[in-house]
Amino acid sequence: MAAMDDKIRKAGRHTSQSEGLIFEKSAPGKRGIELPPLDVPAVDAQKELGAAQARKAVEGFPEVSEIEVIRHFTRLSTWNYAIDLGMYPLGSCTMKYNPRVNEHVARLEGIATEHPFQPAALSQGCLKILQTLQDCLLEITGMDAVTLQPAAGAQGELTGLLLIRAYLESQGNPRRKVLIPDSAHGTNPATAVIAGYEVENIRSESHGQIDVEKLRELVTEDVAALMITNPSTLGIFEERIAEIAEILHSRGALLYMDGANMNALAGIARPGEFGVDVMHLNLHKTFSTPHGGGGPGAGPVAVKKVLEPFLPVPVLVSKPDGSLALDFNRAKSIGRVRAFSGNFGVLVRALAYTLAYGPGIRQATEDAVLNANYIRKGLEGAFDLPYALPSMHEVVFSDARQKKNGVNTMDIAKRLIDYGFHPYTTAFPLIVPGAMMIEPTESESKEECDLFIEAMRAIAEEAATTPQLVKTAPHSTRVGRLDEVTAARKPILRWKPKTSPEAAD
Amino acid sequence: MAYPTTFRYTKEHEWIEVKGDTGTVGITDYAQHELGDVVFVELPKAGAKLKAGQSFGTVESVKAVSEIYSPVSGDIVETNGALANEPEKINQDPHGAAWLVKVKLSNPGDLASLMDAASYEAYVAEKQKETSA
Amino acid sequence: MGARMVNFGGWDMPVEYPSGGIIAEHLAVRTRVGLFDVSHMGDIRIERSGTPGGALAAVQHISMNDAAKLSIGQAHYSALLYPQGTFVDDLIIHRLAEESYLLVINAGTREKDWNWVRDNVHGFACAARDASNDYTQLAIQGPRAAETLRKLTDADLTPIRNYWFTTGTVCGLRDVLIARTGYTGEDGFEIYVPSDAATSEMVWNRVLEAGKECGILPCGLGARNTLRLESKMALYGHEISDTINVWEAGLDRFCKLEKGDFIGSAALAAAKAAGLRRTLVGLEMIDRGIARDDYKVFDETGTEVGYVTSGSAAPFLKKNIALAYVPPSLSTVSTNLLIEIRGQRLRAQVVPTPFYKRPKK
Amino acid sequence: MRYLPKSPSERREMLEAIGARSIEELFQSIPERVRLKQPLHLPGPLSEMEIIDYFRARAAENSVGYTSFLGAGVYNHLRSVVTDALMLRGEFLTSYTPYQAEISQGTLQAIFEFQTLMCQLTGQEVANASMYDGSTALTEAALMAERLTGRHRVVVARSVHPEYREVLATYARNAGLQIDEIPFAESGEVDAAAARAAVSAETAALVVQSPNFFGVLEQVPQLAEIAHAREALLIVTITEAVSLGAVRPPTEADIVAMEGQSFGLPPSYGGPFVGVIATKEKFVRQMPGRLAGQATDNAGRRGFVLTLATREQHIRREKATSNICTNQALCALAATIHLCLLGKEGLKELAAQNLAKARFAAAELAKIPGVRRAFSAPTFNEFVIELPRSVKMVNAELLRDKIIGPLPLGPFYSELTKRGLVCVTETTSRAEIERFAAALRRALEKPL
Repeated sequence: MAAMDDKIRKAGRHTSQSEGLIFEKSAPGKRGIELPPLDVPAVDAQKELGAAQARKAVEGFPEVSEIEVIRHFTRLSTWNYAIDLGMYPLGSCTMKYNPRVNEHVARLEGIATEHPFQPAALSQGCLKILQTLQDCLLEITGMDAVTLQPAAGAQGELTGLLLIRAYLESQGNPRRKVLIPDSAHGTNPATAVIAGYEVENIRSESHGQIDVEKLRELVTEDVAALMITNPSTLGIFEERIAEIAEILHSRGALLYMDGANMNALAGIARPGEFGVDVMHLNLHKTFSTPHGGGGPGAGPVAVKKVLEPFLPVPVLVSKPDGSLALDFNRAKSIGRVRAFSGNFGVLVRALAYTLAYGPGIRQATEDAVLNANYIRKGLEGAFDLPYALPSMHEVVFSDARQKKNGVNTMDIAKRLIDYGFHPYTTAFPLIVPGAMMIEPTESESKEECDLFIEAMRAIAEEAATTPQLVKTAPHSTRVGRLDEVTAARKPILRWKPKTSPEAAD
Repeated sequence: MAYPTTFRYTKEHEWIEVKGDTGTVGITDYAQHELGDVVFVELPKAGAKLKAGQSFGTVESVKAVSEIYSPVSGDIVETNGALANEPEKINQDPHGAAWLVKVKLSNPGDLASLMDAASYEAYVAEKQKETSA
Repeated sequence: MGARMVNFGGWDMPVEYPSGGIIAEHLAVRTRVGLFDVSHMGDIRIERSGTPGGALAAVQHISMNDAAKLSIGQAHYSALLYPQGTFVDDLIIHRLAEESYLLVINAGTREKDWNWVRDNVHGFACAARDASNDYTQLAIQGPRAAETLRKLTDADLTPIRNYWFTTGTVCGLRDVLIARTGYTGEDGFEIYVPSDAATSEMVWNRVLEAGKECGILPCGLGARNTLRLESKMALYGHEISDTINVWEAGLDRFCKLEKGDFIGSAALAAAKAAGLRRTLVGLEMIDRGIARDDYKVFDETGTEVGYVTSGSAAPFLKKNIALAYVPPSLSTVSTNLLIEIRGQRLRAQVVPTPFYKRPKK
Repeated sequence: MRYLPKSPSERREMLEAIGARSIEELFQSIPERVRLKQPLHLPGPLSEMEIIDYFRARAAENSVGYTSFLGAGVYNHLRSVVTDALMLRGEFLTSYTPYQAEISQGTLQAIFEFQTLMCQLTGQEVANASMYDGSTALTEAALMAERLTGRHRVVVARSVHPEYREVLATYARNAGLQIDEIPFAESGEVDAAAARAAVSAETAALVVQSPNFFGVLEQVPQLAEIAHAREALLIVTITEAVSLGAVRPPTEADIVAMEGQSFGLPPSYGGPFVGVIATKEKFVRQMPGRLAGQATDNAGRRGFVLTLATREQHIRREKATSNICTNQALCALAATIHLCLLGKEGLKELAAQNLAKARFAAAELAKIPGVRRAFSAPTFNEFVIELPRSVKMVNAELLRDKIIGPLPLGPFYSELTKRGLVCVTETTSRAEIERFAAALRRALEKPL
């Protein structure tokens, strides 16, 4: 138990001001932006576009002043939890500190202002940024080539599988199946299907590792690839990874790695060196670009030499004169997965992050793994640990003990909110019933880890003595648990004005 | 809730009650219990063809989607429109008001492979053991 | 016995004995053994009359724990509830035989409890009677309680697990009920001997005699209260009352809604859905001062948020502790609160409870 | 390292607590031979100042100081400093997807407001919480139409943004979706006759863009009639969302797939942007992407949650409507803030200024000998001009005057050599337009 000093601990309460919808503040004649006066002759839209095409007004749009907009969104912001407020131990999401300098440089004149169709001669700065980031990602992953185009991890996955399909087609047979472990992220199977593959699940063996013997049976001429996450979603490194790659390659299949957990490997080991053929990275995880409440992200895909010809267009090339350019004519390319040059703004932030660390990125990885193991140690005894193998950057407990008192992982997660923390990832991976997946990342101090451990232990105590207190949590937030059932049965997905927009036209 | 003896049951937890050449199909009390609060039901239009053992729709709860498999082959003669606005009926009265479709059987032989109430109850009991274990 | 007496529920009860004083008595129970005269406790017998199962059905109807789970020779903690899910009283229910139960209730609420039980078992195939006058109840509590009692009985105490009981000869008295129960958070026994003054005084003295080399002390209500507080055991009129429900009191684990309807169950199910309005937390004073019953509790912003139900210096923990009702939003461990003590707002902090846990052997 | 909150002694303490002798011990599950022996060869470490200097240097190698007339799906519009100030609040910037509703109400309510604004804007009934960008939104819309109709062909107008069509093609190839392209008419609009001929009983959707890639407004009601005649859906994609301040919304469309970059997001060399899918209520369960919905808590207070989640990958896994995981919440927030600032009148005025400036520019350029408008139908803030010689060569000349000229259409449409797409927004001043016209005149007067 904590020393009985009066040291300020984490705030339990989330106080905030009330605030309605912006539409409810609207009054005719108010506005928050004024335009400079028109310096050319005004035109009559009715005449220019024709009565059929001209729009009279956008009904139901708010009319508010600048200060009202500032207050509205500032108040809304205070209803959010954030990394800037405290530990955000969401397993497999890698919620690490988002350096502010990244935001600054992404907004620079000459960076934010550039148009993707401007001539290459006037884009050398942008292209150098892309080139440098590519080089860094290749050095970190040990792969041979990379595309920065995919807009997010899930799109990176799709790109990766399309590359595999294109490569296998060029070998004569795209094959039918993709193998996916039962511990995989939900995006994996969804992606495989969209890439035109059938999904076959492969069970983990008792220690949570891929069952290599089973794999040996499953890999046939029909199997295009195995999609793995390494370290797995249990936070455990696949110790027989080289052997796994070996089995696939011996049957002409490829090894795809979901790079979601790269935060456990950067500077320690390189997927390119343990048999991975294709992998995607989540720049919004390992490379610290902000999640922003759910995006934007970026999901670069790194590949081995044999897959390079199939990369999406355009690809970055250097001209004889040493300048950089985009090459759009690539006969074997799978085509585009996104317009323009990917989420450039996100790529800029990722590069700023990488430059800040340089080779020191290893220290970040070490601290991430140190934190995860420290928390694991601190919670052993209080919670059930279903898989005992060494943890890397995250640790997965289960609610098995608390279930006896009717308290499940979601209840404990919600109670964490009262202790001033964001919940960990609940009920994932699926192979752990009542999973509690904790990833502290390197951004947490020892003190923050200690407070978290203390909170979790206190909740374990409460689950045993006053379960009802835990099951009805959170008690400290603006709103309590919301009625998701009614929300889904009778969805209200928008505010409605008195007159519908159609009526105005 | 008791499992009507006039019904036949599938391993995927659908029930069917046959009168003449038409069968009424629904999901069992066990199924609705496993799903939790049902929020949406997706059913084919009347006239659609069903094949025994194949999925013909989905039932959604807040956090789960589950396929509905047809116990028999045949043509759908009627679907339960009321469920569109009141999916909760599936939780309230799975063996009655919340029937899903009525099917004109093309192969009454299909029924032979289905469980009767007693064996289904035993089957469910097994399942519950697994989950509690 | 020359003890300092107070009137407790119509009984003259010792608060402390000259030989010790509350602190010494408290420490004796935590480290050695203490003897309590708790003859004031009330006893109710419920037995089958007529159709089988009548007694169990009656007990199930009037109490919140699941008596169907009780084996013969086993007891459990439970409570009698009003229809609104609040407390008539808490109690210990012993299953004496196939269809025979002994309900041990508080002195202060003895008459109320008895009337309430009588009225509510009406209509069940059972016979209930107030057996309070049949027994004198003595509690021998502490790590060396077994050692002390062993000298006075032929019953084998070792196999008796916590909240189980047996009968045996004690001090030559046959068929004495020996229960491994107590109200101190320590290991110990409560024995039920014939209630005539002579017998109870004889047993009292024999136990003190037998306990001498274990360092036994006679203990009064004062120590009984500090001991139960350190172990977060509820006391009627403090942590539980007719205005506090089971969830608020944090007695969830003794309340078995799943066993079927009983008095108060419907209201409790509803309360569960409605969510908690207040919850019982353990407090440790940061500033110097002792919180007492009904003192006001404030949050850091100075808003009144709740009240203290029991408070005291904890002799064994050597801290000033209290139990208090506060909103769930202020229940997290290490939340800072203020308690108004004689016009002064002193700082306290939420700590895990029970404050004291018996060291595992 | 400044981002890492641990002292060496704290690291030692923690290792001791774990019972590990060294940090290496924590990595022992990684086979020795795949563990890196030497440090990575990476540039850095750089201090904050060095990082800023590095990117300033890169910025200087770009187009700073040039006046651009490029649009084509990425537009340079006014942005308020207010938007950035709010976006940079850590509570928005550094929060995760709002799965834990109780501590994500800020993001959730903002999304709900975004969905509302998108509905009002597009004249549709429901809109999602955003997609990656316009091109992926269009692709997802087509796949959605495939699911809704059970048909496997889409008819796509060639006047839809070429890169959007490339993205659609990439996805379609494996989704078993066949694409039939239809030409544009003299006017620059979709060739209605061709459309009528192409749309069949196998067609899932007719896909058009308005204003289209040439800036030309399509006649949505007529195209809807053509699609609906064969029970196909009409998908309208919009790359220049500001147009909706002046142009009638595509209410007849069944699905609108829009790019929202024009609302407060910088061009940023192509991203991140914010895609939108808006549609009819009856289609909502086949709509991909996240959705915020209104709900109440046990005390009856209004709150918001992510709803209809069963459509998404983390529940359906291989049966999901899409594999999309992230949306572009922060970009959607920027758009929401921007539109709240503009408001009803501001958006209308903004659109009117774009229209007026584009008209003025078109007129100025038309005065130059040999320069003519390529298409006759009404346009918004983009229009195609035809030049007497290669646009590429002309642009090279314009660069000397620090002007980035029209986008050459030749590379996208072999039949449209010597044609260039001009974009003029409220940010382009009259003086810049006149400078452009003068420079173009000089460039064309130059003998070849």
